[in-house]
Amino acid sequence: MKLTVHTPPEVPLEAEILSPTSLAGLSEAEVSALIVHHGNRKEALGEFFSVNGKMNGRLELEGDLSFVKLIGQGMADGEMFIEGNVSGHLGCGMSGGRIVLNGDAQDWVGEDMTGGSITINGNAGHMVGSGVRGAEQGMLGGEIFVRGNCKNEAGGAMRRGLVAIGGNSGDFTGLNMVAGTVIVLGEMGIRTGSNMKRGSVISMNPARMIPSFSYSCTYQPIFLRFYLNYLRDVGFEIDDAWLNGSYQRWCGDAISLNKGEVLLYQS
Amino acid sequence: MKIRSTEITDTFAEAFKMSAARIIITAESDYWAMAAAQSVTGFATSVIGCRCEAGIEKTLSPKETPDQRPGVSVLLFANSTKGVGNRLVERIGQSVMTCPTTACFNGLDGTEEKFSVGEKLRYFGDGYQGSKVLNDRKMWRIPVMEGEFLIDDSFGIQAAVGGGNLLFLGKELSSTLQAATAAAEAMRKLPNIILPMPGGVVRSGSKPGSRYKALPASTNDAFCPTLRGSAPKTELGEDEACVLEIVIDGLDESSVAEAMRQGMHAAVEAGGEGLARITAGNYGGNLGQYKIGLHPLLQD
Amino acid sequence: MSSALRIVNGKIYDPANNIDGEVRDICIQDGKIVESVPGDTPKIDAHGMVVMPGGVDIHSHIAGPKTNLARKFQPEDHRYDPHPGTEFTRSGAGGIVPSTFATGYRFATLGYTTVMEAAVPPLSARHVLEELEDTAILDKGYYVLMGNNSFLHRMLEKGRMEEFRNAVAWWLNASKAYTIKLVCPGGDEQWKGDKNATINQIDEKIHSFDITPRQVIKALIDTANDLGLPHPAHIHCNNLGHSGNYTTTLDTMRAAEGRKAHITHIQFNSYGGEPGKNPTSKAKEISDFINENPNISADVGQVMFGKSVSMTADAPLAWMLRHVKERKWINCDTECESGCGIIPFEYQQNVYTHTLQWAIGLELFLMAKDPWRMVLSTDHPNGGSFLNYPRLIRLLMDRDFRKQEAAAVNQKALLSTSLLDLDREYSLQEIAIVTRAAPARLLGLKHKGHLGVGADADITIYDEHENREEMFKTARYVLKDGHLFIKNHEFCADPVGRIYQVAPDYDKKIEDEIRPFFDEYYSVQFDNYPVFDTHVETEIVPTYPVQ
Amino acid sequence: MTETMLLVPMRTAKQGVALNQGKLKDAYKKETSTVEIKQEDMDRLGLKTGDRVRLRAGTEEVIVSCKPRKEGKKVQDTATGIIFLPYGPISSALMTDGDTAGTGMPDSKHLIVEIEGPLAQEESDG
Amino acid sequence: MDSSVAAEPNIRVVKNATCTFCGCVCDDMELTVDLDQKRITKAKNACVLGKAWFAEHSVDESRPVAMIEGKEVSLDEAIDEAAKILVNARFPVIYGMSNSTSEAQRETVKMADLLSANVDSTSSVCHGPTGMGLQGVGEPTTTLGEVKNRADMIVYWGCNPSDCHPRLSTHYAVNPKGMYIPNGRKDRTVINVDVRSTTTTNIADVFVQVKPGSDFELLWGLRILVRGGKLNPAFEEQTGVPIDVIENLASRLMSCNYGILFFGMGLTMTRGRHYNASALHMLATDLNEHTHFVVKPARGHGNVTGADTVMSWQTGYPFGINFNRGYPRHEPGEFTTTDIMCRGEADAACIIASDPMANFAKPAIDHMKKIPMISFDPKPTPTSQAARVAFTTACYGINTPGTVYRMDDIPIPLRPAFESPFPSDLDILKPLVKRIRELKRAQY
Repeated sequence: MKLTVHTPPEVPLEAEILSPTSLAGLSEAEVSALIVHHGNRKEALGEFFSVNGKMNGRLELEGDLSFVKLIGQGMADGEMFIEGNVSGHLGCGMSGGRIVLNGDAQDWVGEDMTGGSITINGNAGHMVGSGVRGAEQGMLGGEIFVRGNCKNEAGGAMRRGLVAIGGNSGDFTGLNMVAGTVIVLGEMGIRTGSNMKRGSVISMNPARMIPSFSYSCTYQPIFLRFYLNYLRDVGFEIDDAWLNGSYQRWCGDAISLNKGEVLLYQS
Repeated sequence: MKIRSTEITDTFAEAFKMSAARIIITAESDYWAMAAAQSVTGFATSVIGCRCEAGIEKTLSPKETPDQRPGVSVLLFANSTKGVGNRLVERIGQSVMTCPTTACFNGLDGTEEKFSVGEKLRYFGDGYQGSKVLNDRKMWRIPVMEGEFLIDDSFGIQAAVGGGNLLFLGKELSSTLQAATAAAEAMRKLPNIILPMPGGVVRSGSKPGSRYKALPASTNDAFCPTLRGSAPKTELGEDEACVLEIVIDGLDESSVAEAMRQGMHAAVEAGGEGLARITAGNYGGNLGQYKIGLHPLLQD
Repeated sequence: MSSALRIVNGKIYDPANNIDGEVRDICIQDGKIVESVPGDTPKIDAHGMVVMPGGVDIHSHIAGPKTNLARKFQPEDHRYDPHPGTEFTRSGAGGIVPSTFATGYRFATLGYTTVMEAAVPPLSARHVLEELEDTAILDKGYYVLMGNNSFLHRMLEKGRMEEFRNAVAWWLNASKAYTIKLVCPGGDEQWKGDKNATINQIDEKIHSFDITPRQVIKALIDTANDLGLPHPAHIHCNNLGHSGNYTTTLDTMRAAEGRKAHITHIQFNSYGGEPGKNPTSKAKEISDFINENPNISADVGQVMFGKSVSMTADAPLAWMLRHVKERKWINCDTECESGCGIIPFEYQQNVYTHTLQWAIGLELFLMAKDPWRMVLSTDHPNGGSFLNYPRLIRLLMDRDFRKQEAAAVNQKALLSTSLLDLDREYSLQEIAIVTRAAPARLLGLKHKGHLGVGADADITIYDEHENREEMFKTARYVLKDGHLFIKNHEFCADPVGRIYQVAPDYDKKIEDEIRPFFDEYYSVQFDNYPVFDTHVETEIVPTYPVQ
Repeated sequence: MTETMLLVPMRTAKQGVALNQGKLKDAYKKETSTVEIKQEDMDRLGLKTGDRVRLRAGTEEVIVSCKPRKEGKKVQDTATGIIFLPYGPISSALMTDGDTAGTGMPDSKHLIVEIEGPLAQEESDG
Repeated sequence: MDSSVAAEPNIRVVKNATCTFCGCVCDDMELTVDLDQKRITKAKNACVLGKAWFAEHSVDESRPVAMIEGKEVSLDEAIDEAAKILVNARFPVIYGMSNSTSEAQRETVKMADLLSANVDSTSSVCHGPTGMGLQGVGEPTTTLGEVKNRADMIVYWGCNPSDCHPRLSTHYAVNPKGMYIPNGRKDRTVINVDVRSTTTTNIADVFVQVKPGSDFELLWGLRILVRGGKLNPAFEEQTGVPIDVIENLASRLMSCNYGILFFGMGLTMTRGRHYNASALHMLATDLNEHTHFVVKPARGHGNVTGADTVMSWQTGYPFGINFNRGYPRHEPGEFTTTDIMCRGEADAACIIASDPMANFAKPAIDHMKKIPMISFDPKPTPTSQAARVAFTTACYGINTPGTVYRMDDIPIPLRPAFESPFPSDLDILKPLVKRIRELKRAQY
């Protein structure tokens, strides 16, 4: 099924029903009649989108989605392909299926995610794959791939799963991490891994570490080959040198459990 | 039935249900992968005394291994899933984790049964171990003095076939040994099987039971040429003065059978006139689950 | 528009008037229950339903500074339990500590119409009163913290009991509170003044004052009795939560020396065993004492499995809990008056101590000979949310359910208690006692908790249901002051509740003593401290001082 | 001369007092358009009290006057390359990045600016 | 309760009045009021800021009570227009509140609920990140009286109370004698941590100068020491503070009897924001393993704390709240006003007693220029100038009674000095809410 924006919303449109899971089994007319929240008004989805085709596990969205929030919330299965920039909370609470976005996403991509995958072929905002405010742990599983850059707090309080950023990340990458893996192929901002308990933050560029991380050694982590190969398989450009390369291992955060690591590629 | 001058007895090898695992050992170089593989398969000729049977299946090129390093594939057999699992824990812990630069991966996908191996060995990390889960694969990273030892959390264990065998009955030692050696060499090239005995060949074939209570098996007197005159029953003809056996464990019956087929051809070629007969061991078909007939293998 | 109403055909449970399940009419006029109303009065047909007075909660943490801090620091909890507004009601957030409006609506949905906030320092009186004003539907009041009051400690130290009593009365007036609350007397003083120390036994000396907790307890129990407060001193005992604390509890109850006192969430103070080791149940010892001493009343403070928040004026206790698991922690000291600690918590069935606490609470209920003096509470949200009440009621009423639940808990802890030997099942009448009649009577709210002529027409009507949890989860009809606001389980109005306070007389000269103390040690002006009468509307409940 | 410096908007008692008089009044405008610079930096840039300087952040620029920063009496204050400007419409105008990093709060007290001065009188009037 | 006494005709003295300029909310003002001129001529006990606050809030009767598009209108007309703007909006934003009474704040949140609007206070550009720190890690804190009575260690971190909260030191924290601080200042150690020396540095015993933007690292270093660890040289490189100075600081903090960390925008408005505040909260929490330690954000406007407090009790969340879905949701960065404006999402705004047109980032101001705004302010400001509907209000505390929450959450009553011809925020909000309700009823 394909949904195309014919009238862009004037204020934020909360459309958590936009997922293959929510639309499963619905006809064009039924989908058009679904209620979305345009600011403080309830309006029919058809007021903004034209709906075409049958729903068979694959949903396509296209158009000016820059004010559309919560796309793919709680998605459990199927595939969703999005052309255009989207607002916040893409794929939040997602448990399965796959989202591919050709465009940029704003903050909170995949917050509280437990499974499935999100691929963003543009840039993402803050808190990619991060836990919600106040919570002790965030992402419990699943994969988020951002081809471009993301901003602060990528993988914050993550417990399981993979966040991979093709470009640069902002500050506090892997903040409060409980476990899991964050890979940044570009450069990271400052204060990577603050308060992390366990887990790995990996970057292909040098980074300024907070002093509560201790340098251990430079070595060749075998496990990383699995990740880099996997990223190559899903379409990231992986330099062969990274596969065989040496990485600085920084242990931290000493303020917490001190069992996390930051691995920095040494060219 | 005869191939060239060698008689093929119309009998069958009686093989048993076993459980098996395949482990992939990788390392910085062929040398270290093989060192670990040899060690991990050491002293694993027979479940009777070693609690498992293990052997090297093949060497692997970097393209064939999960981490793209040189590797060796090893098969390990025992009588139960738990038996295999426990041996893996012991042997990988002692022979792979110890060996420089190695990593150790499960080589059997999609098995119904899995056994926690890395999950148990991780405790060696004394709290510093860490796990990684990627695409449903969970691995443990155990810190060691040289870096870290990477091992899969669990290993697949599948039903397998043990005790496939061929008996080479020769007129004298040298041609019998030639025949057996050639057969073993040919068989070792095949996938999914191992020959657990030294060099693939065993001379101390056994029968179940013993006059001594403590022993579960004892020498196969019916095939001992030196006892032809004293044993109550002998299987040897007058000119059969030397017997060697090849034991084959495999992941499935057809792999074992194929190995036996190729083994027989190779033996006949190499043994020449000296190889009088090829037969196989069985217990009348009452003990094993598989009966691999020799004649059917050679018909086509 | 006539404000009369008649409820017909319902089974009435009104223990205060000895009506136990009889089918009768209830007549309502101008917010009160009356003898009769004219024949053409509108009716509610309660056929097949159970009619009870509106529920009365004697001890909950629903408003004030610590409740609000607990709200503020748990966005992750509110997030998944929004409370949408309706045409008649305000919206809010739910979770373990709901917003004020949501608190009121959710209590009302259970059939509760009166709830008491259990602990607020007087310095925050304006705050709690403003929150109570914004707590929908309910009638309410609050207990003011006095167990760690520096001025009162000084009076006591000097043996100036007359001034002590006048000061207490001044403070009750100034804060517009309902009664005196003690929380771990002396404990907060040690906490603030002695690098986070605490005080456990009631005969230890309080840091920097030459007095003991026992003296504070005795003096405040006496003062509450002497002032004739409708509800006696409401006591959170010392040593709460620690193994072996039941002796402290017994000591505290003995300190009342026969005068009226209320021990709150007593379950948390009924533990045997050695300090620092696993607790054991001393429910029997505690129950026996209460059964034999009619001057003592208590509420249970049942622990229910699941999420809770420990929020207490017992600051050292919260710090102790923080060492169990390093979760986010709030501490807030209140000058000259109190301390406070907050920490999110979760009671788990498989944990020995948690099961033991759960079982002790139930033992206390089931061993109580006089349900009028052992009333229902979870110390919301400390032992669990008030939304657990229906489940708790089912545990009390349904032995089979209790056994079934007991099968899933930590068996080592369970078997160390006598819970499985207790076959008692509460009747509907007894439930009406522990959730309505008794708390109203203990609070001295004469118009509450019963359906006799002259009572406030706060009435709950439940569909009768064999599963008592389902039955008590949502009332079909609820009336407040004769005003129907829940009809067929839906809100149809949003009546405003009262705030009760006491205003005992005192000798105004005490102000001359308190004023200089304020000038020296408080950060607010003495004249700005008492809540202005214009601040909120309250209703004064009379006191009957002992001459 | 042009240099890159860190601009820290701040509150001062004077600004607070002027705020009460009214934000559209001269006292407030004056206080919020005078940047404080460490004497050492003033000297290097060739600035005197009352000189006009241009501050540029991204696409925005403002012209303010400058004065040497008063330092604590008993301490050695080592911060160079940091300039201070009382909060107001001018400091806000230099806050060109509205990104709050998911907090609601822009980096209001940490603005990287180019400082250029002293400006000629005509230029600063224009 | 009435403590006002007539001193002479038309001069009134109000004792125990409350200054609502900053978060100290001092309630010991003695105001001399010229009732004829409707102005305060003297404010005894007030600090320099308080004096200006009282002196400058005279009444300018020439100002219209309400304006639409800059033209004078009646209050009713303006209320009607404001109600229409808000009811017609799909994403109305209500913002401000920190210079308003808690009574008005309660009504404001009620209005937001009724409108299914977005509501946010100036907290979000002040100590909002501190609130987020609280949500993340909790906070040990206190009322100011306990600081006066017990604190022998006072740390001012990234704040400058001598300029911004002058009486914080003189009245509450540093100078006064207290119950266990018999000698006042002599019994206390004052430490100032900042990127520069300020007037506050002059009253400190110890000044620690930290490199701009490295407070987080310094706090982290202190935490490591407090938790029994050691520091590596990178701490000195990154913070600019010598290791021995950090060690000395840590041991001083650990060895006091009762310590307090006051902090300000130096942490919340710089890179790291909420996490800087978290780090400070966690440092104080760690210190409680050794001694008693608390923190206190030195909050700005008179009742910004009240805004947090009121919103928390009514909605469960302190700021950045959205009612679009018929119930409150909270997400800093999403429902905070700067962000909403920068992204161009709001289609109307109601600004109560604050001035975002002067304080917000440039892109936010650009959007606000495009949408209909309503402003409540006693004085003309850039915001009131840009508003379609501008109300002139009475000044809280000077003209109107009510309750204000001090920076330590303590509610303080107001004693108005003289009557204003202008309505209070509450006086406008109540009929506005009523009008909104009518319009909404008519709409559906």
